[in-house]
Amino acid sequence: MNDVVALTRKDFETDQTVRWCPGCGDYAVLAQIQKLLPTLGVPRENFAFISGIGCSSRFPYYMETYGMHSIHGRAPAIASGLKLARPELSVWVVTGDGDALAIGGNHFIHAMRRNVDLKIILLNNRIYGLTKGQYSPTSEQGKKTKTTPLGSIDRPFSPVALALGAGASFVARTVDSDLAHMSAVLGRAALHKGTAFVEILQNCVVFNDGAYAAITDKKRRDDTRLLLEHGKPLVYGKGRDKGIRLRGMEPVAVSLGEGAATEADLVVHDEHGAHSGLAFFLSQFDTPDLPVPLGVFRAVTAPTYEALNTQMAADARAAKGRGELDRLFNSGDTWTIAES
Amino acid sequence: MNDVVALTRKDFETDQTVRWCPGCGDYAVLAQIQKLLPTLGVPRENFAFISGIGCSSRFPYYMETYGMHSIHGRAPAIASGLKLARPELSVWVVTGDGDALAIGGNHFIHAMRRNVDLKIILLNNRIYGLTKGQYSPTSEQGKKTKTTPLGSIDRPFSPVALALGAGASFVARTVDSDLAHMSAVLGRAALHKGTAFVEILQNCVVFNDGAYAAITDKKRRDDTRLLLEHGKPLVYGKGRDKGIRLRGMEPVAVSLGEGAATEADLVVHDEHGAHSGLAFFLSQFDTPDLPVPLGVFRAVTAPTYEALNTQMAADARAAKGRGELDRLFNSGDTWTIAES
Amino acid sequence: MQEVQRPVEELESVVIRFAGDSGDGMQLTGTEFSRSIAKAGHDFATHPDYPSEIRAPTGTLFGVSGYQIQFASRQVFTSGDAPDVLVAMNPAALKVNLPDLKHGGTLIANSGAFTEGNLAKAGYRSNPLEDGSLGDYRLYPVDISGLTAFVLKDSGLSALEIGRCKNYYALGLMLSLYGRPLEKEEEDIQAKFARKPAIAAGNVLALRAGYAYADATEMFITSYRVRAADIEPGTYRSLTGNHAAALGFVAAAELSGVPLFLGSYPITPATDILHELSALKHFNVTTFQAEDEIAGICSAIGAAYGGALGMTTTSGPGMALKTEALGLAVMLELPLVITNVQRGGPSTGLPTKIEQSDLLQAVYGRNGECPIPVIAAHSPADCFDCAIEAFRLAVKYMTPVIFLSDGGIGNAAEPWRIPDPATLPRLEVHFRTDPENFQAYARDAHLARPWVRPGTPGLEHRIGGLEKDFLSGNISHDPENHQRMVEVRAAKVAGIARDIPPLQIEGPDRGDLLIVGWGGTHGSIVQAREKAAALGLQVAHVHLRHLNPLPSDLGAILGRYRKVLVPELNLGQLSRLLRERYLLEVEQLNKVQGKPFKVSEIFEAIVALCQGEPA
Amino acid sequence: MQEVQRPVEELESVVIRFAGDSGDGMQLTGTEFSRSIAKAGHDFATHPDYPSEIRAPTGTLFGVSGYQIQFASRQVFTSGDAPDVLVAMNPAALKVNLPDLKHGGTLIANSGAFTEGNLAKAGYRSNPLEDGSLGDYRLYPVDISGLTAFVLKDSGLSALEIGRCKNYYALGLMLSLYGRPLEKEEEDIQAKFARKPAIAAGNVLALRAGYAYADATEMFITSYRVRAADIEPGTYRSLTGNHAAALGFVAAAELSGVPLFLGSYPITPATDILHELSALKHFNVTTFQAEDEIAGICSAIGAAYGGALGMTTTSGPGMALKTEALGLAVMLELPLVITNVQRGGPSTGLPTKIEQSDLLQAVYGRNGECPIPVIAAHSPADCFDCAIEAFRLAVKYMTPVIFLSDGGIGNAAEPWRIPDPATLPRLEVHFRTDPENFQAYARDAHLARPWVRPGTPGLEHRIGGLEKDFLSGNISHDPENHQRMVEVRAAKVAGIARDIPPLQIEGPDRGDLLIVGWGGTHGSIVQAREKAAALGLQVAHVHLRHLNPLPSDLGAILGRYRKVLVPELNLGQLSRLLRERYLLEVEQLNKVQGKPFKVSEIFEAIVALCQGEPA
Ligand SMILES: Cc1ncc(C[n+]2csc(CCOP(=O)(O)OP(=O)(O)O)c2C)c(N)n1
Ligand SMILES: Cc1ncc(C[n+]2csc(CCOP(=O)(O)OP(=O)(O)O)c2C)c(N)n1
Ligand code: SF4
Ligand code: SF4
Ligand SMILES: [Mg+2]
Ligand SMILES: [Mg+2]
Repeated sequence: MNDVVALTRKDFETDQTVRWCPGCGDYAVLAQIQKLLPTLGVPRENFAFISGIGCSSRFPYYMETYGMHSIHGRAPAIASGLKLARPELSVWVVTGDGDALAIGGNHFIHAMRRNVDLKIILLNNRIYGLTKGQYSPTSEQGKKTKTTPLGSIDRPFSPVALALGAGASFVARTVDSDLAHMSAVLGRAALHKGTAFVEILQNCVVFNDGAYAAITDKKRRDDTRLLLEHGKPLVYGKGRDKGIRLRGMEPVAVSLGEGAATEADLVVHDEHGAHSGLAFFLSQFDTPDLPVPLGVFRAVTAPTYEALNTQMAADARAAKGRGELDRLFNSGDTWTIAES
Repeated sequence: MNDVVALTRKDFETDQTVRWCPGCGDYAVLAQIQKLLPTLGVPRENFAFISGIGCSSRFPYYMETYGMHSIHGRAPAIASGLKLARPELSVWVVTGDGDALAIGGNHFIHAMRRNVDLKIILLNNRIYGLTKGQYSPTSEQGKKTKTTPLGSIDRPFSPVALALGAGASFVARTVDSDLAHMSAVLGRAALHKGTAFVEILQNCVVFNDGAYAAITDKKRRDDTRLLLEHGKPLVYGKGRDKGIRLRGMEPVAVSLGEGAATEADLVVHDEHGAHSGLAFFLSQFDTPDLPVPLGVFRAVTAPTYEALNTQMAADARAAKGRGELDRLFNSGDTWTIAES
Repeated sequence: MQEVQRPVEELESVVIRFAGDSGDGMQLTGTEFSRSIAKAGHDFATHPDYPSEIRAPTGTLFGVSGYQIQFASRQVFTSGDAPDVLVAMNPAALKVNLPDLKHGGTLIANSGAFTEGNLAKAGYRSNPLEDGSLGDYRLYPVDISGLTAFVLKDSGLSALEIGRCKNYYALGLMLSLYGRPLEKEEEDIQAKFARKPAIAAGNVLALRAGYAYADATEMFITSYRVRAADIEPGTYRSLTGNHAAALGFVAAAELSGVPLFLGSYPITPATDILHELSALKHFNVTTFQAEDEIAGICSAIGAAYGGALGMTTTSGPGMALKTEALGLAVMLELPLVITNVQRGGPSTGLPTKIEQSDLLQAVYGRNGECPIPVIAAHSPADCFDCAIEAFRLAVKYMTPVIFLSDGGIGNAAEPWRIPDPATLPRLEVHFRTDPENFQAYARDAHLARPWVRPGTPGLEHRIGGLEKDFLSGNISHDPENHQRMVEVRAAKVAGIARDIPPLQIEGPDRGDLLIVGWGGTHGSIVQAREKAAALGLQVAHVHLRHLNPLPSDLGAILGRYRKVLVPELNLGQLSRLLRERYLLEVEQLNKVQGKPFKVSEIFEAIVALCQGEPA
Repeated sequence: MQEVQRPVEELESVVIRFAGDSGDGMQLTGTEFSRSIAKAGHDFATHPDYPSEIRAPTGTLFGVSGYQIQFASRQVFTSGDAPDVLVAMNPAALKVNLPDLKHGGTLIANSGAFTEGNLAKAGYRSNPLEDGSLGDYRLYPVDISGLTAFVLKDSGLSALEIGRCKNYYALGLMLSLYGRPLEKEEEDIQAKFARKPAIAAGNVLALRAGYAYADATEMFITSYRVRAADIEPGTYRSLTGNHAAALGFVAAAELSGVPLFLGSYPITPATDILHELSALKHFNVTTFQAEDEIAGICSAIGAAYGGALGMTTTSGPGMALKTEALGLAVMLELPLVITNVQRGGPSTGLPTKIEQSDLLQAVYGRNGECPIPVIAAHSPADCFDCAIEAFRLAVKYMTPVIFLSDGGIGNAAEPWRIPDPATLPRLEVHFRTDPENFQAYARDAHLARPWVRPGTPGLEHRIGGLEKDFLSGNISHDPENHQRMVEVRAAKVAGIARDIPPLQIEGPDRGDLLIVGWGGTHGSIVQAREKAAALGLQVAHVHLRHLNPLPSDLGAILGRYRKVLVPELNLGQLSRLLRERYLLEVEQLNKVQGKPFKVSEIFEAIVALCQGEPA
């Protein structure tokens, strides 16, 4: 029944009709994850998908695994409890920019801090889709939506920067329209031991169509996005003719070639730095001045929360022996009243 | 009655007996702020102090200003509403590491993101004081407390890093035992237009005494802390004989002098960088490898949330004229039923 | 276009339901139709019913969206039970809605959409338009898709755009069927699509085509007219409950001269209030989309402390999240209005469906002895009055007030008689400025404490969530003081009973049966009662706006009837409050199906209780 | 040290209160004294009363900390009303506690602390120990500070450390006064301060000095003995309610063989449960200190979904924050225990004071029709049984269960008769593993759905907060299905009434008066009733453990008495539930002062209702 090898994408599809709008970026993510899981060598019954509320959070209904469509913003907390109770499970959180960063912001940053081994996939469409189009914490300033008819005055979060600020051990970004890139990044996340955060730039065709045109549009994208490669200098551009160098601690886009800068002058990407300064530095890049980095910003190994928890329990048993009710009840300061 | 010039520290003391433990670091902060306010040229009645719950959050009771001792973790949200409704007030939030970063984490990061003109003073004693000593999100890993008799397995937040990750426009750190430094930093925060976040390393004599010994101990501190100065290289040490230079994007502590590095090799502090990379880089420093930076990490000017809000309303009125009920009621698609 | 000459059937009232794919624009068609109908001087009530998915896949059963309207020559209280006319834009719409259509009712089906694929998606083996299975209805198959495409083939519009025009074709059919002129509708289209002239032109063509088709063809043997209702003279507009509430809140701000502050987090079906107020920044209105519901209410508390009319809007799960902050507001004794547009529960429940199951939560759902006044609106237009009433109580008694609406009222539209602002109640607000022996918790005759704006010299003071001294408001752990404060907070809210107008009794002021209702069930109860009264049954109706405290005259009224019937869209929450308060047995009529009561359901209950068959 | 020879007065029971600065270690002295007393075979009950400040400035009135203990030769139910003996370590302690001391009671005052400064801080103009104002009491001024300092002058301890020893001097006095041996106490000191031998030595010296002083001096004319109570034979230990609850939860895990998961956020007075369980990692226990109360309950829900005994602990404001997640747990139908150690409300209220005002919130405080079973403990030791009962219901009925305790029960200690684990009820837990026609919401005889552990092959399924199909658990918007689900969730909880043992009636099974109590008021009610019964009054008492649903036999019992008295530390919340359910007039006795009932308060109410003065 759980002959892992035999699993295929089909095994992860449910009988529930998918209820996203035609053309929604969520479909691509669903497809990639359904393709990825069979390759992980994990029995299907050991996967659990936990979500909050939102279009993106309907995800679990479409995965033939264990799953919970919980309440708005709380998926990381529920998933943390599940993973602590059942370390052997592969626990995934699928969330949205409102679910994870508006109402769920606190659980999000604490998950990053603790490093529970969760895969947190954020479908960032920079809008509240399910509630029909209000701006979100990732919407750009000035955005006109139903709740901001005169344009939003909020400054957006960079989900990547926030995750790094909270101490995340794995942070990556990809985009719904680049299937190859998405599956590579998701694969990396799946293999990471600890909280793996992946921001997926996702297009909401109904309420925020074209939000990512600048970096998805085939014509422009080579000049507007920076594909991160560990150990490689930060090079981009159609003819790989542009790069990023430092001025003081500030990033500057330079063109490469004769009389101009050379690759040797450029900042070299390092996913594993002792400090997360470089990753954060990258998280600040945005168009038009700088290209939008895609790929793995940071990936460092740190003990997972549930591993430390299990170890602690083991040590306690080693020290005190497996607890026994009788001894527990009779510990402390007791006295006996004899038959009289 | 509000002859501002005449105000003195005494004017800001209340008749309520201060109920912190003798020796608590909170006293020093109270004293510094009571000294600072009279110098700001703001009428006393225009100050409002909002807090959550915790020892630190008892602060407003001791300030003869308007004040609210609200509920646990929600002070930034309440203060944001107050400041939006009354932009002319000087609104301060006094909070603790549990209040701001555990239960209040979401409001904390969103305050940073929006840049409402609030002064957020976090008294970080790395413990839950009021509830008698449980570890907090800033407690070091391995800490033994009432809820972690076997040592905590949580990785701590760096409040400074978290604030930067959330996009803060002003971020600083000081310590309760250095009055001069504290008042200088608080003064800077008071003058900043926008959310000003100040982390004050505060000693809890009862439940976490000596948490900051490494950087407060007169003998050691010159070698364990780095006093940030805008435009100056990162120099520290008893004889100002140590400094920080870059290896790739990683910080390295080097000693200065003949045959060694010179100040020219060192990273130069810049509070106003276009990107917050440098400030974040600094936020990652900690003993023993690196000195703990104190002072202003970042201070950039950005329009405040309430200013944008006021402007938006003004524009709306300019465009549509001051709203009138009669016109509003009769707008849209109306029809009249005549007397029959 | 001149009016048609065809045999005309006069009707007292008609119920029409437009049903199609959520993409088909049925909500728009319905709204447009009601506006046109309203202008003919009819009273009407509507009920939109849409899926919780944004855009469910086309043609599927769960993607069906409906819009029902009842209009009549008399006052209309509900969108009606079974429709007389059903417009079905595709097989799924037919499948889902046919069961409701009146026996022998009129069925207009977009035959063009009855393709193999769509029939399959709807689970039809054969085409019902052809297999005779619809024999019981007046079936009018019209290839709306095809005909629309035909007239627009040279319009330069894309196939997709043309598809979107077909709802105007359907609208044209119906306007013709009910003899409404086209001109106004055409203007509206021009206005609505001003920025997209091509689309505008297309829609107008489709509209005319539909209208002409109905005229030209012999398909409608008769055309229907509904005599104008004799409605109170005045200027009217069509409003949903959420829109009416928004207008009421702005009115409260203008009437009190105090700025309005809304701190809110979007949630169905409450979000429209936030949408409406966000567009009114040229009034003294600030809207703040908070990071969550807790920040929503907390920012409003901060604004109220600053001297604004603080308010928050939410529903179901969002209301649950505000519980702790509600307690703080009670302790701070600041004015605050919390609007809960109820939806199906528990938990996430049925977000787009109608329910009244948050009443007990509103009255009892907090830690500690934590009294809060609760009022509820009974119709879309009533939301306007309730919004003002909520703030009247909030500022007069310095207390948070919970205003209960529901998804039905909130989204449904009815004609609103536009009031003259001068005739609206003034809201008296007095900010304390005198430092002379000021005590933050000294109380006036209504047991309200003073409202002080920070910035007022000499009145600096601190308040908080810990129990506080009866006068100064400083922290107090004194046992007797706590007892006193708990009692005075309770007494303050209980005292509001003296401030509630006498209850209006519809029907005999004593007799066999009293129906006690609250909230959105009003319309169904009124119609059911009238129907029963017409049969000579001794049945009366009181509808409660104030649920905490209960009106002081309610007890006496209850005593004057042999039986008491309490219809609610929950398991009997008002019933519990009445039993507890009056130690009185009540007959419950409960329905928890995400749908409003049918008039017939209440009528049958009345008849049964009056132990007599209709004469 | 040989026992003293002095006239001995035999007493039935004694109430002693130790009072001093929060820094003086009165809680410790009290606890130590109770342990010593317990070993003499007395029954006892204690009541710690400390300020909410961590360490208020010394000598101030709000810094006073007290610890009261009653011990007796009969069963003890409360810490007693007015103390017979008051030990006052400074003027502030005297000022705060004297009003409670029995007229003619014994007053031992640390005269050394009655300095000008301390007298001033306490607001004394003259020294009460000298101005004769204490004439009504048996006053024993002892310079505890001075004498302790004297014996320890060469101990090498600092002045501060010496000051901390004086509570042991006071303890010595009392042990001598009640003729308890010193040896065991000395061992305890050695153990407690093992790491600080100097301190240990100092405390032992102080203890002996105090003991010797009381023996040697003539100050105590007589010494008091209390005969051993005839308590059920067995091995006992002293437990607070929070500690007992923690043991009960661990027991539930062991008895069911299912791991325990506690997700919690610290809050007074519930935190001790988290503290206790955090130290039991060698059992099958995981404790998770969450970032807030919402994460606390949500992590527990996640663990329960994973197949653990999920639980969360909290109080007042924390309970409010869990409201939304409670709704989810009801929809998911997973076992979960929510412990609310109630405190003074509303809002932050009085965190360290006693109140019972969260009952209606527990029963009604959620959006939608959201039924949750509610039980309450009536004494510290009873918390052990309730913890097990809560999980018994949770796993048997697949439902969240709210367990109400309160700050009084939680912090007070009483002797607990240690049970033999073998005699405890087994908790039957069955995890579904069979894929054969599995339906996630198919129900058993108790209407419980199957509990499935993720990781079970072939049972993969999705659950969530949206309304779901009656069998499959898939999302369903079907109207009838919603009605059915709402009703079955209600029926499941209501059905628990069949699973509640018959109520125990103390006193006549019919008569003039029935007292219906719940929670921590048990002790006071029992004593008051016994007192009244002794006077021949026809008064009985039932104490409810199950508050939702109410026991099925309660209705009949209520009917057998002329009047019903409901004493509560709130404004009458159980009274409301009883009125609503049984349409029955009840007499309320309400107190909201952050303090437990005095036996006399209830006794007087009984007498008044039985319309007769004590014979
Ligand atoms: C407690 C609560 N508050 C609010 C809502 C309403 N709501 C549902 S989803 C959502 C936001 C969804 O945005 P996002 O997380 O970005 O998901 P998307 O739909 O864009 O994929 C909101 C506000 C809710 N269901 N529950
Ligand atoms: C909703 C809620 N949860 C929990 C508590 C209990 N509580 C009060 S203060 C506090 C933490 C205080 O820690 P911190 O913010 O660091 O303040 P400190 O006392 O250390 O200054 C907690 C858990 C509460 N009062 N309200
Ligand atoms: S609304 Fe946007 S995010 Fe939601 S399903 Fe439709 S396209 Fe996708
Ligand atoms: S407990 Fe710690 S933080 Fe709180 S007042 Fe005492 S010393 Fe200060
Ligand atoms: Mg989104
Ligand atoms: Mg702290």
